[in-house]
Amino acid sequence: MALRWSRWSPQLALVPAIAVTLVAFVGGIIWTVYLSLTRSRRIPEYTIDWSDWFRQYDRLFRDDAWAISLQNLIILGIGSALAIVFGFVLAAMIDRERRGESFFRTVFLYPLAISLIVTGAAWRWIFNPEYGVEPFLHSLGLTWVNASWLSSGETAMWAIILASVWQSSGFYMALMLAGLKSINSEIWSAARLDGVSLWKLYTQIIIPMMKFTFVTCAILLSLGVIKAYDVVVAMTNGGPGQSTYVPAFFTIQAMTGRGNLGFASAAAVMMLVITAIVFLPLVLLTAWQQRRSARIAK
Amino acid sequence: ADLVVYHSWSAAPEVAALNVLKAGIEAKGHTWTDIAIPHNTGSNVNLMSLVTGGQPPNVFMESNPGVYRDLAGMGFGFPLTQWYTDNHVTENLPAAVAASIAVDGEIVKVPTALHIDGMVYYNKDVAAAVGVDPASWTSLDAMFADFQKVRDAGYAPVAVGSQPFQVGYLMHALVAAIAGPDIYSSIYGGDVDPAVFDDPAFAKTLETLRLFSQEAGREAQNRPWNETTNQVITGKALMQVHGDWMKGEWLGAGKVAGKDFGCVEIPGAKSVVVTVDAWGLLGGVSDEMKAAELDFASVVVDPEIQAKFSAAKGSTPVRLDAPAASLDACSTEVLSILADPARQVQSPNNTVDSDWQSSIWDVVFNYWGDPSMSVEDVIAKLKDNYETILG
Amino acid sequence: MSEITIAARNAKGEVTVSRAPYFPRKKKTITGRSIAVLVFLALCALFFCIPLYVVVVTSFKTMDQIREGAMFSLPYVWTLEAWDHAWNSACSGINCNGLKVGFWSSVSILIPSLILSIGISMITGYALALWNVRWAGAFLFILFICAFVPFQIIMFPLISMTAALKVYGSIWGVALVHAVLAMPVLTLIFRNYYKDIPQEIMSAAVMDSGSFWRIFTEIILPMSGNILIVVLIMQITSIWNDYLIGVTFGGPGSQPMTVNLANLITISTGVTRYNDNMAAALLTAIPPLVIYFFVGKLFVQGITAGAIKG
Amino acid sequence: MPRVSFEHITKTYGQVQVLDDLNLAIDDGDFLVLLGPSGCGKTTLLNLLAGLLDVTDGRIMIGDRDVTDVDPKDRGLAMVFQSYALYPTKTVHGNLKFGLAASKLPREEIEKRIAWAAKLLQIEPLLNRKPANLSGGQRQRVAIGRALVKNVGVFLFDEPLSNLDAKLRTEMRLEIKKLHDTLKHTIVYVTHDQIEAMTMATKIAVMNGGVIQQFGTPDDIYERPANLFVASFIGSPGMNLRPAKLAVGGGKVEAVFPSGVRFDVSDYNFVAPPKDGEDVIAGLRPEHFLVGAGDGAATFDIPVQYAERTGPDASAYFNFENELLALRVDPDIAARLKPGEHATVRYLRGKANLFDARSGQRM
Amino acid sequence: MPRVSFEHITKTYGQVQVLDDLNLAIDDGDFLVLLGPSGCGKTTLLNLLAGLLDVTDGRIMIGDRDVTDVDPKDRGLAMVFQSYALYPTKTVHGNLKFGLAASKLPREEIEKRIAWAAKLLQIEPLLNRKPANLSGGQRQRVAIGRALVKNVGVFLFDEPLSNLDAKLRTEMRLEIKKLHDTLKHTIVYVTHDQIEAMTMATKIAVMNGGVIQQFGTPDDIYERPANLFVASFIGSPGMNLRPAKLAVGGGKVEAVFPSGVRFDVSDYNFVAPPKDGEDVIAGLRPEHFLVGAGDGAATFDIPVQYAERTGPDASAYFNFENELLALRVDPDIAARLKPGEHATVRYLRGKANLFDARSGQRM
Ligand SMILES: Nc1ncnc2c1ncn2[C@@H]1O[C@H](COP(=O)(O)OP(=O)(O)OP(=O)(O)O)[C@@H](O)[C@H]1O
Ligand SMILES: Nc1ncnc2c1ncn2[C@@H]1O[C@H](COP(=O)(O)OP(=O)(O)OP(=O)(O)O)[C@@H](O)[C@H]1O
Ligand SMILES: [Mg+2]
Ligand SMILES: [Mg+2]
Repeated sequence: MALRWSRWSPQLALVPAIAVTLVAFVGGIIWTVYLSLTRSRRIPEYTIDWSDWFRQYDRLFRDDAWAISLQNLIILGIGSALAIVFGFVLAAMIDRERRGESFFRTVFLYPLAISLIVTGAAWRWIFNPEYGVEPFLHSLGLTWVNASWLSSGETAMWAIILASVWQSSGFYMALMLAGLKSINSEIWSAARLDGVSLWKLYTQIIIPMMKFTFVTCAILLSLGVIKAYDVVVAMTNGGPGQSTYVPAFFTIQAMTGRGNLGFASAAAVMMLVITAIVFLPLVLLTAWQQRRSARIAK
Repeated sequence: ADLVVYHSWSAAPEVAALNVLKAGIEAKGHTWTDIAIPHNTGSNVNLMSLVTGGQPPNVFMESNPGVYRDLAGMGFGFPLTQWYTDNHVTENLPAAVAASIAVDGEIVKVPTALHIDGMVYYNKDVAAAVGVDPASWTSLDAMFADFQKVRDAGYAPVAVGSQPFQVGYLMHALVAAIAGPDIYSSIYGGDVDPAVFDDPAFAKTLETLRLFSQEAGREAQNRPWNETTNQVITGKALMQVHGDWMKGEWLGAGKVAGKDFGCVEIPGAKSVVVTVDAWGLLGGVSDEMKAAELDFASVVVDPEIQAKFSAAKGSTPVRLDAPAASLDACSTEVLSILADPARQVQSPNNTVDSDWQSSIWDVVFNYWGDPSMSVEDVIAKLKDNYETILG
Repeated sequence: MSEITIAARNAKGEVTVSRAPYFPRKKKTITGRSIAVLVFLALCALFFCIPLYVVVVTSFKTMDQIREGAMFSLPYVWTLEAWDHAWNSACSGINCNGLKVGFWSSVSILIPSLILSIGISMITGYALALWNVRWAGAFLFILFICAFVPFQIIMFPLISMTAALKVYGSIWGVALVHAVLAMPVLTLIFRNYYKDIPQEIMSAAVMDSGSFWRIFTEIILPMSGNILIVVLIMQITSIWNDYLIGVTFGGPGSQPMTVNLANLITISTGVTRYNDNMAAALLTAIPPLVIYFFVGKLFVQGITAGAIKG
Repeated sequence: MPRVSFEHITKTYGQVQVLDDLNLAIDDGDFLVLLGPSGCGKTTLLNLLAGLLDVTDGRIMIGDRDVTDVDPKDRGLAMVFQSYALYPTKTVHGNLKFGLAASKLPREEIEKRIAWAAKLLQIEPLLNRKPANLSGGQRQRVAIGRALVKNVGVFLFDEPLSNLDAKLRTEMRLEIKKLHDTLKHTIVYVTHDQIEAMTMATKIAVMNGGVIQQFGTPDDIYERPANLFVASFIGSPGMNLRPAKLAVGGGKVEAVFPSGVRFDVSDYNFVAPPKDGEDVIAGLRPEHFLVGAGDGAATFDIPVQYAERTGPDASAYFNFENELLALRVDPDIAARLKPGEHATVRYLRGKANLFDARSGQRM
Repeated sequence: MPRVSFEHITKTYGQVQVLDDLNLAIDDGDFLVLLGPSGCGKTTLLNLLAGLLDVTDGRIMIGDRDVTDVDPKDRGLAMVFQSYALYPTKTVHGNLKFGLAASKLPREEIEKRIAWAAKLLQIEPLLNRKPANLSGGQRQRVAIGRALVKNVGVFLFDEPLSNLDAKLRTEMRLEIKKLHDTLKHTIVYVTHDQIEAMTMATKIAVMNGGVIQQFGTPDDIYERPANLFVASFIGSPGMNLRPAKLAVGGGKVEAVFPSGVRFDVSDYNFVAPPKDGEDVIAGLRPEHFLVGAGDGAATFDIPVQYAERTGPDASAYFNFENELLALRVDPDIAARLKPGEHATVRYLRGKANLFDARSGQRM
């Protein structure tokens, strides 16, 4: 209901947020887009060579590491989606079996509290071929196991995915738990009475009912994936070779390693473009769904 | 005055060396505020963001000439040529040092430590046990020829760490050693000439690098250089080829140069790469602060302090007139190598565009980690990068 | 009337006494499916604990034992040396005063950052959700987009902006950047939460008082318990664990503990002193961990209460 | 205590027109009930009066004051909401006090008023509890108390009882009515429950589709519905509405049903003289039927469909012209009515309602 | 269609005992309504029967089968839930079909049953809609349909109408009743609405605090409540309950109220012979009073408090021994009752209820 109590205070209260949005975000983005057209190195230069304004992007598109970054972004996205699946499975089990709920919840959530800079050390060590799980497993006689994932470009991404799934599953579990708890308990009763198998119940009823939660999770997840930086620094620092570059890492690397602000800006702008491509459909989907559910509520 | 000192050192020998300087500064009545940002977390951008953010440090460790140019452009330049002449420092610097502290003909840096980027440090106990003498190697071929013996005795011949920075340094040291100073300068000098990539000597360098890479096992992935060094120190490996700052690690482990470990240049090297760690001073500040910054400079280049500093850090003094008594076997070796100005080339950090340098690192590191990549691929890639970055 | 109910209840009481169970049943014990589920959950929990276990165990070991490999083994001797060293004498740059220095600067960054980031977002969310403001829809949409903007894209402009505001390199600079970066997401979260406050309560409050701030402090703020817990936990962990913003925007003396930790872990002398590193890592992680263990329940409750929605 | 009037009020939400040129005046001390089906605009009208919504067009007066653009808190009225809208984090005392937040009264005066209201509503022992710890009825009283302490002349209630169970609802209904009798405030009360409307109101405004269908006393509304909407909306079971044709002649006016049954409406109070052959709708209340032969406006001999007992009463459904005809009967009689059997029923004289078949207006 | 019986059922949640040694048997084709206040254990009892909860002690039989440990889906019953619990992701057709998921019926049989139920419930045009796009009444029908297709003998309903508005509720009530009349299933129906209970049930079990207070036909329950709880729970306005003392003598039995009014209960059907001086509670239904003098069990001359009209009826409240006495009166009479004035009312013979003041049981 649109109410009439509009006065100055609420408008004034929005000023800081609007200022931040316009200056820091909108202004910042415009600035970065501008920089991406210049030849800025360590410090910004504000002249644009219009005859060759596309040079940073041109270079970016021909850069192998960028191509790898994009490829890894997709791999990471698909891999991290496991966190949602895993989170759902955990939530479903906790929800069904109430015993030990708070214990499991705490255990599954704690990785969220710790920076990967910290646990990255442990993970690196776990994957270390001299000290890690591999020698441990080999000593148990499982000599065929290869658990030194960080040592090779083919498997390093797996390790990164594992670490990020480990870190974020708990959060998705919490969201899923919330979603599950909001399902009318009578639906479970009805299904029991109907003798519906658990598999059918989950796949045909519960999961479709939670599609809103899943979309939320998917948005948060892709956000995390696109912004992924810490996990790469902590696990591999981009290596072996450049096999675990991701766009965020690439961008920072372009700024710090290469000392090339213009190039880094171009990469950052491309990240924004990717974000837009990934999210616009999701945003529209959510908006549409919300409108629809609002209509149904009426 | 309170000097804000920005650096990227935090290893024990490094910190010990900084403390030598700090004592000197404090003796002059100044205080030292420390900002330490570790290597490879983007130190120079962080320096630039401090500058952009309006909180520039007074003294900063930086070699990259581009940074000095940027700073001068922003009004923070601090020309020192006159001061060096007035204080009679210039005449006591080795040629390589003198060359590296000037940017566009003007001295702007304060040299603090001298290193050779590609030195062979070997464990004398292991050498004795295996029965090889690195000092006798006259060529890389001779060196590789001995490796089998080392392996047979159950040691790793050479310790390597698969990190972009270690591989990048090894690469340019090898270019200087195998391809020689001219080709080196055409790649890592101020003016890059892509034509030299086609020189067979460059291809030879890459092939040699491949030989080194074959010594890297899976566990070498991401192994920090100090751990690499440690493999030699603890006698797991015979030797390491790296910047001679690894001497700091040896000293830190209580070992003595010439007795526990030996050092030689890369066998048959045509030239060596000289790294000069240097400080920059911030211009555009109050006169009082300028005086304090110059006090810092005078402490750094003071011969006595240089000697103590080098002993702590494991480097070689940047002055020829540092007290000789303080030099250990390896520093002596370094100074003797540096006696011939024609065999010295400057570290890329002093000369080359960081974008270009890091693109070389990327290519070389990929080559290192990917056995299927051929020498031709590397050359093509480098040429391509040249087009993009400098072309 | 009350007498009457009591009488009825008495009557029922008498019936109860004189009865014996006719069809007693065995107490049901745990079912097979429950066991399977619990076993699975326990295995997952085990997996989740591995890294923490490794870190904890290692931090109590001596270097000698660490060199043997066997990272899952328990320490032969439990020693606090590494903890002591990490806390009191680990070096970050030239200062060898341990992590305790960074700890306090982290705390002093955390508090203003929390206040600023939560304060702005909360009030913005409140105004957007419950008051009639112009262009609210458009602004929300922009915020939504901003929530997706990667930090990297505005990092450099932010440096210049904080410099222009003369807060670069200070605690306030770091706090401001945290507030700016968190604002879009937090605002959306608060707004969604406040949207569910019954319209009638706002109507009543507007008729009773009409003051934006008064309604906020007296009515809305006390009703924000759930969401505040969730947001506080999210923000504490993300601010505490932040490295990039601290290292970029913190000047001398206002760099958080994570920078010390990175100094310690990235470069260390000779052999990597895993025990020191792990102890330092744990020390850094303790505050958020403690918070999770103690109020993690409230966190889930808050989420369940609808604190976070799409 | 002032008179409240709506003058030519129009309200649109975006494209949707919810109220259209509505006029309504409430006298001082009146208990006006706005009654109507869901979505007819009752809440909208109330919110316009409270100032929580802006009118699109028109003017709202309270006493002599044009309050159309006055801030809600300055209109001098108090409101009780459907869900009570108590501030959940404040104690009862705090809730009452916040109601006076904007008044800048001295402390003692505030406390005095709270004490007075608490006493009046018998919530003194609850003053330190939070709303969550109160029963539905207690919450209701606190909500009323919050309005009372404001000491204003006009009270608004938006379906305040619809969340309560039947028993409590009856009790609270009585309490509100007693309160009105004691304090004589002007009250505007929204509900869609006709029992509430009938029992409490001094005036009822029946609304439908944003238009006031009838405005009058409860008896007016029940006995003389102004049109078919009001006729069918009020009463449960509802009025039986059946098409018929007027037959005027022989000093008699009769309504003739399609089946031929003749219904004597000679004593009906026609607004305009009845015309022979006119199409009408006859409205017959279930409770005005009697079972058995005797004097009446009409006599029907029709089959029983079924009867149901609802406690003190029973309803019987007959088949008349292939539709159900609802009657209210005595439970004892209901028990005797067997589905399928015919029974004779008659309708009381003077109780019929007649509506114009085309306009739907009362004749 | 089988008989259902609960034998010595006990149910505890953790420490809380909700049902205690409950016995109840429902005949084939009965429409049993479980009626009671909120929290009395109605849903618990229904869930025990459905197998959604495990009994703590006792036995449940359906027909000759002990189903105490049988899986819900194998008990041969179907349930309609309060919130309908339709599967929101399936169409109406899908919902009906999913209910048969476990039954392994051939496809044609399933479709045949769906078609039959859809036709019966008139939801054929809705088969392809999702529940979200249905109105409350339509959802209700689909929920019933889902139960119908299962073709079982026993139907359970858990407050299926409590989410609907009053009008729809009346309609649905009739539909369910018609369905029962047609199909003659055994139905167990939970509600706390007494009108629902009275109109639909063939048998009512009134529960309170986990104990069955009375089990009987609607008439039994209404006319002859077994104890004070039932007496006060059923009826609106509720039965007037007043303490009195029995006076036996002179061939007459009288209940004497504290104020001295004597109430003749000679014709009362005592279970045990009445004793002189015994303390009793007299239960007087509001509708069994008549205004005016005449023959009756007792005559009161008492002051009017107020009267309210609820549409077809009116209630009048008198002051009798300092408490309100509720009467149901004709609206016309109510209009003549002026607050404060005295009026004479009498109570019909043979309609009083007497309860033992100590045990609360019917005498
Ligand atoms: N913010 C809005 N935007 C558009 N239409 C609205 C809005 N608020 C109400 N309406 C519409 O206005 C009409 C009247 O709404 P109102 O709330 O006044 O009804 P009501 O009589 O109070 O109904 P109820 O008995 O259900 O409370 C309804 O059709 C409703 O859908
Ligand atoms: N899972 C449970 N744990 C503990 N107590 C419970 C549980 N479920 C119900 N109860 C308690 O058992 C009693 C009976 O509950 P039940 O749901 O059967 O009541 P009901 O008669 O259906 O009430 P309503 O009319 O409100 O639906 C209540 O006091 C309730 O608080
Ligand atoms: Mg309304
Ligand atoms: Mg229930």
